[in-house]
Amino acid sequence: MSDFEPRIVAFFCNWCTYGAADLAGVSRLDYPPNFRVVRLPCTGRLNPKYIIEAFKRGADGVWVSGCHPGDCHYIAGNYHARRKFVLLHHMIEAVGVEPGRLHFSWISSAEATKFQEVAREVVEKVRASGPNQSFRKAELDLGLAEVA
Amino acid sequence: MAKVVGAVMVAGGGVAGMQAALDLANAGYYVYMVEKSLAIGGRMAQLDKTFPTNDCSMCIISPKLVEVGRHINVELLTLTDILAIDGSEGDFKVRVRKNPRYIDMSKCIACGECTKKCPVKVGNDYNELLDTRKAVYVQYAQAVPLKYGIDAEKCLKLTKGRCGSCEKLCPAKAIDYTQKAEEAVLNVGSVILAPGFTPFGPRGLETYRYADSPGVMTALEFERLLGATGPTMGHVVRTSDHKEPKAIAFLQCVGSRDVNRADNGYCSSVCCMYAIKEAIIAKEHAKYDLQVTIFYMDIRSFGKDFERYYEKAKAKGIRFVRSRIHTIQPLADGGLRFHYVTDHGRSATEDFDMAVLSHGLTITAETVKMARQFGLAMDHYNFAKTSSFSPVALSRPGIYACGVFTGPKDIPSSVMEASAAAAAASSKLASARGTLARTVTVPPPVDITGEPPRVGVFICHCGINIASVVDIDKVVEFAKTLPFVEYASNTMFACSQDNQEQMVKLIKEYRLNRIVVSACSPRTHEPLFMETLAEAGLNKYLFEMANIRNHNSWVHAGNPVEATRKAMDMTEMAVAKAALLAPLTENVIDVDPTALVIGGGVAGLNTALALSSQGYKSVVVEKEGRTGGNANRLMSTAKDENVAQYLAGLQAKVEADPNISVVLNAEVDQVSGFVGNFETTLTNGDLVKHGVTIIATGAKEHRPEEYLYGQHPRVLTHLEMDEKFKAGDAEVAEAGAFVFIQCVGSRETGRLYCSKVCCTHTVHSAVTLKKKNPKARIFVLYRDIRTYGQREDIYKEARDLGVIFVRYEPERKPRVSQTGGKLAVEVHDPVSGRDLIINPDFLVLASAIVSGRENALGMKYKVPLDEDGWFFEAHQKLRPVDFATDGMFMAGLCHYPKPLDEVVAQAQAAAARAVTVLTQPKMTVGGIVAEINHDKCSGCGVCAAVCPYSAINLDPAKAGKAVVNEAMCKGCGTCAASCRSDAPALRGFTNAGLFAQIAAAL
Amino acid sequence: MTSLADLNQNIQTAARRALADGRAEVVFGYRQGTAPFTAAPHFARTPEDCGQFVWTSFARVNLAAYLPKYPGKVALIARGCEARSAVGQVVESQFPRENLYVIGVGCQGMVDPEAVLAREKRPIREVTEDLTTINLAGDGWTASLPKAEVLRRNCKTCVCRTPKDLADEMLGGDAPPLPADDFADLKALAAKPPQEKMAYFKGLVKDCLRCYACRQACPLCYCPVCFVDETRPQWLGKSNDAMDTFTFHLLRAFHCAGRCTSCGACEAACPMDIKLREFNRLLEEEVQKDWQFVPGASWDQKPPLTTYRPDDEADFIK
Amino acid sequence: MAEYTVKDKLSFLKAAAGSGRRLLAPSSKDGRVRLAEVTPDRVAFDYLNTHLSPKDAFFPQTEKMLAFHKDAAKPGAFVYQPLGLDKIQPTVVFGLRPCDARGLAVCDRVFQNDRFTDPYWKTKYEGAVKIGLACQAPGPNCFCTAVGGSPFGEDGLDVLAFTKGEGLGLKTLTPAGDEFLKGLSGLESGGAAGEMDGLKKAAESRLPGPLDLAKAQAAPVMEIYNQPHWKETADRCLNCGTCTFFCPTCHCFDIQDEENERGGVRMRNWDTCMSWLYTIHGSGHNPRPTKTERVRQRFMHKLKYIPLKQGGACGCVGCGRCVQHCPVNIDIRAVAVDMSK
Repeated sequence: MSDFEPRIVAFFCNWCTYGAADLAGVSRLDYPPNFRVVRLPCTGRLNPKYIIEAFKRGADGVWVSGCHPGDCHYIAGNYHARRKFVLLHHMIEAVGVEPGRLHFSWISSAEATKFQEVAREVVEKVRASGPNQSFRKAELDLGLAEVA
Repeated sequence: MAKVVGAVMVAGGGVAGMQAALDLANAGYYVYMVEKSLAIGGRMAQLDKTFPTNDCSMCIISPKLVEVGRHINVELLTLTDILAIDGSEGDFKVRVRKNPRYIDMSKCIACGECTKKCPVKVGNDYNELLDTRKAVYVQYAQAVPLKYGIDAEKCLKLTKGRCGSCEKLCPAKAIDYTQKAEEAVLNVGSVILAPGFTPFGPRGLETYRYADSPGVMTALEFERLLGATGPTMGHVVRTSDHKEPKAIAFLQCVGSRDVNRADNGYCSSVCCMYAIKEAIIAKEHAKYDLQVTIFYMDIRSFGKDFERYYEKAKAKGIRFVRSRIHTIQPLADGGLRFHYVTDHGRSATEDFDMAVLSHGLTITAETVKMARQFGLAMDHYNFAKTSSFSPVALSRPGIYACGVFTGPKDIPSSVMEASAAAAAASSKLASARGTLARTVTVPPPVDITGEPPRVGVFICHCGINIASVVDIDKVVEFAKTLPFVEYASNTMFACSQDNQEQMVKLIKEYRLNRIVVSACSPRTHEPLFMETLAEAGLNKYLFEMANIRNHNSWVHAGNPVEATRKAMDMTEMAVAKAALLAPLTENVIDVDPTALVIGGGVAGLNTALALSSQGYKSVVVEKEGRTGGNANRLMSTAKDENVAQYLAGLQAKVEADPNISVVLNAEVDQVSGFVGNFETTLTNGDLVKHGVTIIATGAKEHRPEEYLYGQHPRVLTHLEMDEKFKAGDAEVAEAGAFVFIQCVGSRETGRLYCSKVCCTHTVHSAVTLKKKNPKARIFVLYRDIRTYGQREDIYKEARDLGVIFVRYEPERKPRVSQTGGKLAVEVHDPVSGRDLIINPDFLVLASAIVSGRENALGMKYKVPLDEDGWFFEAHQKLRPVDFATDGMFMAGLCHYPKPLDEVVAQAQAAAARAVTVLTQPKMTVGGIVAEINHDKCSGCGVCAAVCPYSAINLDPAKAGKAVVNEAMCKGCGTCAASCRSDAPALRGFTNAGLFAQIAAAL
Repeated sequence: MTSLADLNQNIQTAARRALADGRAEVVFGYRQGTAPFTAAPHFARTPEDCGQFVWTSFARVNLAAYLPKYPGKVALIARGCEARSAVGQVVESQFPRENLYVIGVGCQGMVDPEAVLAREKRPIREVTEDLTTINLAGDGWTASLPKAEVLRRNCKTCVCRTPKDLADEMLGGDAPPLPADDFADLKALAAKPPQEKMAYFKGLVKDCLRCYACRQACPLCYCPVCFVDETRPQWLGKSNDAMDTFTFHLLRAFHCAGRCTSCGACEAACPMDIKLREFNRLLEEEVQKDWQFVPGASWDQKPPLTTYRPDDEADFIK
Repeated sequence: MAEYTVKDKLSFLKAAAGSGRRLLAPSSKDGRVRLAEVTPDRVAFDYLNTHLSPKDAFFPQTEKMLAFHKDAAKPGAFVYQPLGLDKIQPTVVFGLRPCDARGLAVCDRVFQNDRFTDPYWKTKYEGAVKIGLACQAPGPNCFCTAVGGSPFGEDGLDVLAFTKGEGLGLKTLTPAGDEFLKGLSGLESGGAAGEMDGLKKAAESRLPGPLDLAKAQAAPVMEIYNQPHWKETADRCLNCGTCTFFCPTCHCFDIQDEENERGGVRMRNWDTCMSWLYTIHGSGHNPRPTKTERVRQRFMHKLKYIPLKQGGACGCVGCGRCVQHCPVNIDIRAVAVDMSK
């Protein structure tokens, strides 16, 4: 497991966390390269099914991050998102997805260091959870082995 | 006026200046925004959080910075000084000097390579000198314009002819040591000055030991310490020894309310609140139980939601001590020993690890010099002089002001004034509106219906910023293998002018219909590329970016293999989404150039007049039989200006104005429509068609239920007392003793807010009475005196005149009784510890201002009220007159209690904001907005319920299914994420596109 | 109430009255089924039709599921759960309150056929009931069971056995209240290692046929197009793949969160007897804990995912 | 054809299992009886019928038909490869109830006929020896006799067995049945047919008489199609599709591809005419837009179209599963009565 490099899908809102990631770049704050960012206008746009889809497709972890409550560029998008996150987070862990796989954070566009810290923490926690084997769809069997 | 120029100069790029510039530019005027420093943003860019919402300051101004930076009708002149203002209103000639930046702005890509080898370290003023920057630097990370500059005084090359390392390192060849200052003349119709403030420097106040004790810092320094981009990244430590403090003390009124040591008699208005904010944030940042004490004279939490914030701070364990510290004694361990006298007159000693000086706001010497030179009248504190009735007009016609220049104030007040200044500054320029403003024309986009995606991919080297880490060729080759990619290539600087031209050519040559650029951040560069697409005849929304610089090469420099792989993935994700992008249409809707103003008080009338000066008609609906509202009952302003005369003049102007029709004895009955096209039926049956709505329904004076009010004829409210004054009441003139009780109905359970005006009203009345009858004995029973800003002067005057102020605790309110018609007021004086009994001839109750609770009106226009019944603005800091719903604005007391000058300012501000809508004969709507697929919609209403902009309705004509009003949708996508059946789709961020990105990410 | 016959009589009378008064053009209730353990939803439009109404413990659906977009005025002979679900339909604009007349009936709970079959192994040819017992008959034998012993699981923790607060008219006596679901089993499960939890929940749905009877029976699932039937993009496979099946159940439960009235129609309709409500209960517990919300408790409530409080707690968010 | 008796069920099953064929038989798991590959000792006898119909043994809920992947040699091209057909093993199915066997025969005429042949079905169905187990104690929801069947029916079976004390009576019905039993040891010839007749009569007497479908079957399609009762039935139908999933003659499927970046798999999954999605066209038009059309389709198919297409064979075999499982008690017998009114 030591050479296991987790694959993580991150969903960031455009106005805060995406900006924090931009700023982390400007400030050259390095962090592990294990996640790929899907940019959303707002965490309010995050349909819970995207999180499940990422896991289904084999993501080892998912990270969702947006504006702090009260800072939403769209007034209340993240408040509505937060309610969804509460349920989804609870459900995902209750059905036995390891607690280290799904992460949420509020990171403002000024918090580049927080971004770096959370990025590192997310990657390490997902790494510690190991490869996602149980909460994903099995690889399609294309019968390729038989051809070869 | 002979000549009218349709341009305005706004001096000062802080939040006030920016707001004024945007309002003017959006109203059809050309704006020169003149900023002395490298970048706009001003003081607000330095703040970590803002009170009372604890919003991240940078997060909320950042969009404003970008908007100013990109606005086609705002010309940003940074590093520019104003030398002279000649001419007169309508036709000023402003002479300016543009100082050299030594960096070619058109070439700088803000990669920061130049700073790497710069040997010069300079105190970083952005961080209040708590750390250092280089001689070549960017003012702050999110600066606009995001261009580096060279500090000419510190640069070795410019001062000594040595070094030159930045020129060697710059990949864009942007360094130019030969730049010279240039003078220019700007021809403008009016001028808005927003020079801002400098915080009071406490070095001279030996008591506080700021100069020699590292544990003592100013509040702005502390703010930077709290900032995520500050010297310690938000970690609260004593800078001298990096120890985490156990106990911090805030000292209020440093350089404010102090004529003995600082010569600043005024209250700086914001320090109580920012101290509370910093105290709360410091406690949040500390991972331990940080003890915070605030030493204060009066807590002045007079703004909207401030009182709750104060109470919240108390609940969080922040200690408030009413005392002014007389001595601070540094201790050997770096700590500080405070000596002070308690509220009860006892001496006390207490140790702290750090002290934060809540220093006031002052006008810089430079501003003073400028004001004198431009012939502007100033008050004795060097604030620019204004009248309560035209609060943003300065003494020289055609020159206006906003922000702290006219007096200490917080951000929302500054923003409000900025919009007011925009309205006032353009009031004489209406005839030239649109004459200098520019518009963009792009070729009509080609129709790509039915064409399979043909994606063009451009991978940017960004000089060496990306290419030194990412194997660009490999990414290009990989991109070529991706589905639908017809063309892929690399480019040295994707954003450079020549590459833009090249892209246009390639789009046409390869008939590309989707473009992906893998380069830097879409937050900064997407608009640029979208314009390029438009120039190439492609719908600008057929564009996607992969941020392989900020999110990749800059943060994975040590891991080129993974960085290259990540760049490939990111490009694949962008291509996957791009292939599914559809051209988005923007539609135009007509705007009815009429305003409906609800409420005919001072706010409503001023809004209507300001709109009229811009040539727009308004209908003012007043439910009473006369206009004027509460002002009908007021005597005079704090500046002793006669309200009745003013009101009569105002009413006459409105009467004479052909653009304004006033409908009396009527209210709003039914409402339909939305921004640009409202239809409102009044209770008198009139149908008003209007493009914008301004709610100015005012507020009411609370009817007290205590202190024998209503039971004794000489227990009066402020307004009742004013009426007696106005009538020249003989009993008042003869009376020998008055008691004023403050906070009657305010700042208590159920009405947990300060009514803002009552303290000033009381001291003003007291002064008036004392002046008329110096022998009159006047007692003011108060909790905190809140004569903010320059109003502090009349508080001092009242005390000088012998008015006696007795503080009471809310737990021990004064008791009022009568014996045979004689009033007796009994109050406990906490200072002397004794009970006083006063027999006044009149008892005046500083009764709260209460909301009219216009819930029904709010429902009709789909705008919210807060829990105290005040209309709820779109954003407490930056959009204080706007509702979240487009085309809806507010002014006056319906927003929150405020004095007349602020009412007038807000009214003018509402007009300025409204003009930004009315000025557009057609409004562009659409783009990234939601749309509803009616085959999937069940009409359950979840989308409508979650929409923050009330942009979704369930339409009975469509079987109760949801419809999106494109004019109101802002594209957040909360509807799309909340619908169980995916009926709403957010254009540009569709499920298909996002699923494709997720798939490509893995 | 002395007998089931009386109750049936009262239901029929109330139904006729609702039609006669013009409060309803149709009355929703149940009539006797054609096979053991069955009951048929019955929609009466005439006084004669009303004569077939009975009280049954074998209702497998929730009559509120028929309300969305149903034309005309409806009287609903409603158990507590059905009344609560009707509230949900009204709150979610699926049916206008003014067209709805709720005839509430105190309910002792529905009978779980599986529970009966677990107790009585002999082939059962006929099932009848009275107020508190069910009577079984087979080849040459008869037996009785108290209903309370063979209740459906959701009925054992019903919080609205007597829908007095929601009904426009009440029939039958009050059914004694029961202790609410304490989620003790879920709490115990939550303490288990992730693998065990996953095995439990995946095990629940291993036999799922993806027939979606649960969805069809659910009064909340009125979407014109369900997410599993999405085609653009079709992100959920249609096969019996375990993760696709699991995803269906997770998301369906998510969509019911803060709306589910625990009527149990999903489980009753499931031909594979899957304990579907385990998924719903996970979120029901959370909705109660975090937002103190009880779906269908009042006509003007806002479902928790349509609103928020600025100080909503979410400690897990960094 | 031949008749046999065996004294001991288990030894018969052991012999069958040792025949080189895979043994599929009813067995109990989690309290439910299902047709599954089992060891002889786990075969159940005390069941009314399997919970699900046996069709999934020949027509599974999900059938992977073929795979395709990118051709490494030729960009843009794909290589196709059939999946599974070669893995199908010869099978002996024991314990089919006569109603279900008759249902499989209905399906067989759909999957193999003069117009086309489905290789997946054909290989499995024809590769299986189907041994029925007669119903000596029919259940409360059974009505095979009402639709032309019998608890001792022989349609679709190679062998019919009945319980005879601890043993079985067996009657071969096809050459395949003959051949299979011939190869087994421990069978005694004769001793079944006579007893069977008596048992058959006794069992049939406990079942309902025939439904009068004559009028419905004689009437023109459109007359039945336009009958008013459809809407009434559909009113309470939830379109849950349970009836179709449990029906031994329902055979509709949906072909889907699942893909990844390398290739994909084509599979067919059970589908249901109760679903709105089932008939939706690419254009968005849906010829069966409401429940009424869908409910009508199902019953017309069972009771009118199948008889028309399959020479009078009823599309309902009276297994009673839909009656038992329908959550709203839509009883096909009642619908049949409505259609014949």
